[in-house]
Amino acid sequence: MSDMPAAARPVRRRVITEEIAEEPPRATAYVCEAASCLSLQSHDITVRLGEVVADAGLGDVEIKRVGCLGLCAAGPLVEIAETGRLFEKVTPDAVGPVVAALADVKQTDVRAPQGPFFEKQLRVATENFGRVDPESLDDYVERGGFEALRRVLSDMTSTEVREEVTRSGLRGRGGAGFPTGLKWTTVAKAQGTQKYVICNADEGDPGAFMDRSVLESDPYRVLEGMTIAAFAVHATEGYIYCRAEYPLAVARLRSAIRQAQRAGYLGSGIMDTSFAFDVQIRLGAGAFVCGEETALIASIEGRRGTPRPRPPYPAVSGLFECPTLINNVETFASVPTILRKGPDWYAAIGVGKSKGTKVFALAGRVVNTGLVEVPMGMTLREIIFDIGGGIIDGRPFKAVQTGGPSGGCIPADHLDTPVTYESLVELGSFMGSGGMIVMDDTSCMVDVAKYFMDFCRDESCGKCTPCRVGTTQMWMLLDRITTGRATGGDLAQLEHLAAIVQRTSLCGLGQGAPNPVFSTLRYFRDEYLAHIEERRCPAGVCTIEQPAEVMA
Amino acid sequence: MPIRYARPSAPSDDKRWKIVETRMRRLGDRPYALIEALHAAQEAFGYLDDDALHFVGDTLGVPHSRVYGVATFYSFFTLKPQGEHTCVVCTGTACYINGAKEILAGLERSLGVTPKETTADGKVSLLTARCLGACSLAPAVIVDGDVQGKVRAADLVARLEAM
Amino acid sequence: MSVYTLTIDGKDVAGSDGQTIMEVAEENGIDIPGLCHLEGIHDRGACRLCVVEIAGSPKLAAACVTQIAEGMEVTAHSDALLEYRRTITEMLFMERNHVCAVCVANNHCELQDTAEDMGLTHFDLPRISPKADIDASHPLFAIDHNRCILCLRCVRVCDEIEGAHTWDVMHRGLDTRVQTDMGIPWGESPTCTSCGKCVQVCPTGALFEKGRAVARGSKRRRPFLPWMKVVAEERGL
Amino acid sequence: MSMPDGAAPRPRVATVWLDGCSGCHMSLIDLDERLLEIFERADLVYGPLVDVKEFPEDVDVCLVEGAVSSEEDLHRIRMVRERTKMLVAFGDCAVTSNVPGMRNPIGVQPLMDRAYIENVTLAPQVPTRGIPPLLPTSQPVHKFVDVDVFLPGCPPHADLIYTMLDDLLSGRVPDAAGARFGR
Repeated sequence: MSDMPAAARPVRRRVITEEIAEEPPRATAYVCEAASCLSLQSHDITVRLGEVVADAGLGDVEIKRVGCLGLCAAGPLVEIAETGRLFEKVTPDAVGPVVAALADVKQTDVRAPQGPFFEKQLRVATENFGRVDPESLDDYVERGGFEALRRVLSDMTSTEVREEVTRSGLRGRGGAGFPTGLKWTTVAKAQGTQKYVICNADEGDPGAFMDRSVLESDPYRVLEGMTIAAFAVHATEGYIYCRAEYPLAVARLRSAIRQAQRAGYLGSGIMDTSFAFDVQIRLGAGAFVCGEETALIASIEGRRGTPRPRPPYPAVSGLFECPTLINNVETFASVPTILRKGPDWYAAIGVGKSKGTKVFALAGRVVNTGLVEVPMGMTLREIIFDIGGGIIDGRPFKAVQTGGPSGGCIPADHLDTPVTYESLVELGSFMGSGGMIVMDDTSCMVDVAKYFMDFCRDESCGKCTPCRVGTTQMWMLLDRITTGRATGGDLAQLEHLAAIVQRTSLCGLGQGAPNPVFSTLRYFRDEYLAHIEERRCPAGVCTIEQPAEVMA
Repeated sequence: MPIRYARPSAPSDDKRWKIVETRMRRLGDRPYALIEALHAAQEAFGYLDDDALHFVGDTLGVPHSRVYGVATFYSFFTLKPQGEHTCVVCTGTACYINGAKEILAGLERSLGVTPKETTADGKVSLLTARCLGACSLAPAVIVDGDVQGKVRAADLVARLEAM
Repeated sequence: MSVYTLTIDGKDVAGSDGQTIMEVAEENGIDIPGLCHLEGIHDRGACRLCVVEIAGSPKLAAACVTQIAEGMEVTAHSDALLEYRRTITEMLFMERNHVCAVCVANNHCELQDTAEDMGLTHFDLPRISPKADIDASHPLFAIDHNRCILCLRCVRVCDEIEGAHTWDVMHRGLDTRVQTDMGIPWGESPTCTSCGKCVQVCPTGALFEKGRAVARGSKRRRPFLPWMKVVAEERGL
Repeated sequence: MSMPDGAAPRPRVATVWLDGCSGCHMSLIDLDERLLEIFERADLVYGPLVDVKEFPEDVDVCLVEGAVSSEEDLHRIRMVRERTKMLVAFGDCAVTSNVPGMRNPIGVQPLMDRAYIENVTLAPQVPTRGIPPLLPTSQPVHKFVDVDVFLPGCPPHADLIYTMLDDLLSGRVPDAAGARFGR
């Protein structure tokens, strides 16, 4: 894994030719160079388009590398900025139609509606996606970047900043939904001269790629959000803890930090004020548990990433035992927009206690896999069927898994539930960081529960007994069920064990590990019973052994 | 305070140790630089051998047992040299429900190794990843650093066998 | 130093600022089980046997690491807590190959005692029993990983009291093992001072003195290292 | 079970010895004179201590020593369960599989090879004739049949055995106070 994927090597080459950079181009093609499209050689498309456009003598056309255009399923994607026309599955050898469309762009053109996938979304944290060059500070500034920071540093006190964040109703986008304003206030009021801001970019949930996309598509926004937070809580040093599995995100972050430092957006005397704040990157090393805040801190401190009991909370005693603010990528990415457009604007979006928007990664057996941002309170049906385009091959929808290994599977009956922190918990699932895995009738729910349990037992740090031993025992019981060796007693034992692991584990990993079992038992108990009593797998996924002596 | 030892010298005059030394020095040679230092050593040498672990531990004043504890805790670190080629199969949820299990089984059969192992001829190392974040491309694998999306088991096996 | 009053299992008790629930309970004759806890070394809240309920908190707290507060209402014993503790004890038995009958610590074992206290008479949970090694390379001592419950008292006493930091943990999850230096055989460790503290603090028969027959109970409990507490206090731990 | 009155037949007690060392039965004998008291209140109808070939029907209490390790053990424990009202897992081997279970991680074949081939110099061979085949793993009794009372200990102390039998014969549910794994 030490090799950096080719797709992830930093792209240093600017394709825009110098002479046309002076005046605004007549037409612009956005080429998606986020990880998904890049792995389908979209960089070659950028290069090829540049060559073809130059050959065709189109001097007033710009070919621009941008971050994620969202509809990853149809990549590589190219969009004509002026008309909004989207080209899907483009190859470097067939860029002709794109060039023709660029040549046709007229001054009077307006962006046409792009269909429900785009129109039903509301972009806040991802507002610059597919618009800015993720490696260009100028581009970010041009689109309103660092305006919020300027306002904060020149016109506001730290108390006012915290009040605005509190008023916006923003809650932590990493999973549990702790009110962001309250967390900031706790850190600001904590005793201590040295304080830290940490951005949690250890996006470990399988099936979630929101944070990766934000870092790859709009890294400056995260830096701006962190700087604002640092001002609000009186911190001078920041860390971004990013997964090593995301080399492109790391490369773009490094480049963004360097450029921001040079331009005076990071370092001492930020934007000609006396405020100082700097950011360093720390790489994760393949441990899911490091998404837990105390484990993450241990990892930054160079130790084994094992969580410790709280209290004390990191807000009081965190990194190097100093007060520490930890928020996730999406939370920080939402902050600049909130402070630019005002907290009331943000609080008006969403429903109940879940304000604003949420980014989801749609994946699994859904047509439009990709990254979407929607107002809180949109129903699962709208997200999966209107935006997601329904199930592949028109198969029947069976369940959607949210919240990763601590989450649950929600069946078709509840598709009309508005998505909020509270409603998902009520359904036995969890908001989590925003992964949404759609499943059809080819998935066996017991097998899915076993998959997540396998994940948890593998990622358990081994510190506390219930998680270390209990997750393995639950996996063994699930394995018995899926191989047709189980009895009704095993099912009762599974439920008993799940309850105890949930209640007694030290950290969120163990406490959340039984959730996939609970939720599949709640909605798909008949599938469990079919495996146990009839020794068959309704979805045809599990290999059931012939009825034989039950040995153990 | 940990006892400060005399700064140890690099295990050999291999230039790559300079990279590791620089990365540690930039963080003040403090114990908290341990994971960064291990990253640097693994980037430089491809894996972490005893020399690297000793050198990093001694430079940062971290007990050897702790260095080893950290190096074995994180799945990204490897203490064995990798094969000529690497194939990383994503086992994230989206890949799982789209057939990652079959791909892995196919590779295990044809290469005769289980994940985290290298074939006897040292050609291919088979690895798994928790989630590459390439869920739209599920099932995804990384072959020698290149992400491949919507992989079919047979094609992949054929490609690896040709290597 | 301020004094707090609180209740544990309905009993009015008092303790000073910074004390843990475990300490205050102990001073007041209330027994809370715990296998990773050992007076004189840092607590880590890992075995989860000491979990207690605190009124107003939805989550359980580990008594060994939770500091008391004014007016706290602690439930240290209830049917539910007993059930949790019994199951956790059972998990520890099922994790590795604990065979009391042939263990050097038979009748001198805190895990065995805990099982008796919990009224644990048999095991229902699946047995995991991974293949675990025995390292007998040290001239005086040996470690049988089959009997290790990962309380990490050995790691902490070696670091905090002896200052050798010979012991640490390796791998994670179910594969977690205590290890010496770079995972090398104990007998080859250049840092081990052979002080034997790790053997003394081990709650089970995992760490033991060599050269005694099983039935002779070489894990005889000695008076419990009273100086450890003194050292810890001097060092402000 | 009810306390027998004068006219009613006395409770029928049996003991069974599966894969164990007989230590639990030794501990039973350690009841000494209390044995006389117990068997004034009950009849010992089957077990290594009495000369009866067939496990009888209608047994009220059966103490099972030893783990279930062979097909023969499995056959017997099922038969015992069918004919017994109160089944007691008697001692650590019956309760946890204990020492017999230590072979489980090794596997049957390597175990046999080690015992009968590798360390034997004269005509090494695995005995098969008249010997019931081993199960893949040695398991505690309750993995195969329901157990009513667990009495751990290696062996359980005579006092505990007495208390348990006294409870059972008096119609009380025995509690596990004082019982512990190992000695």
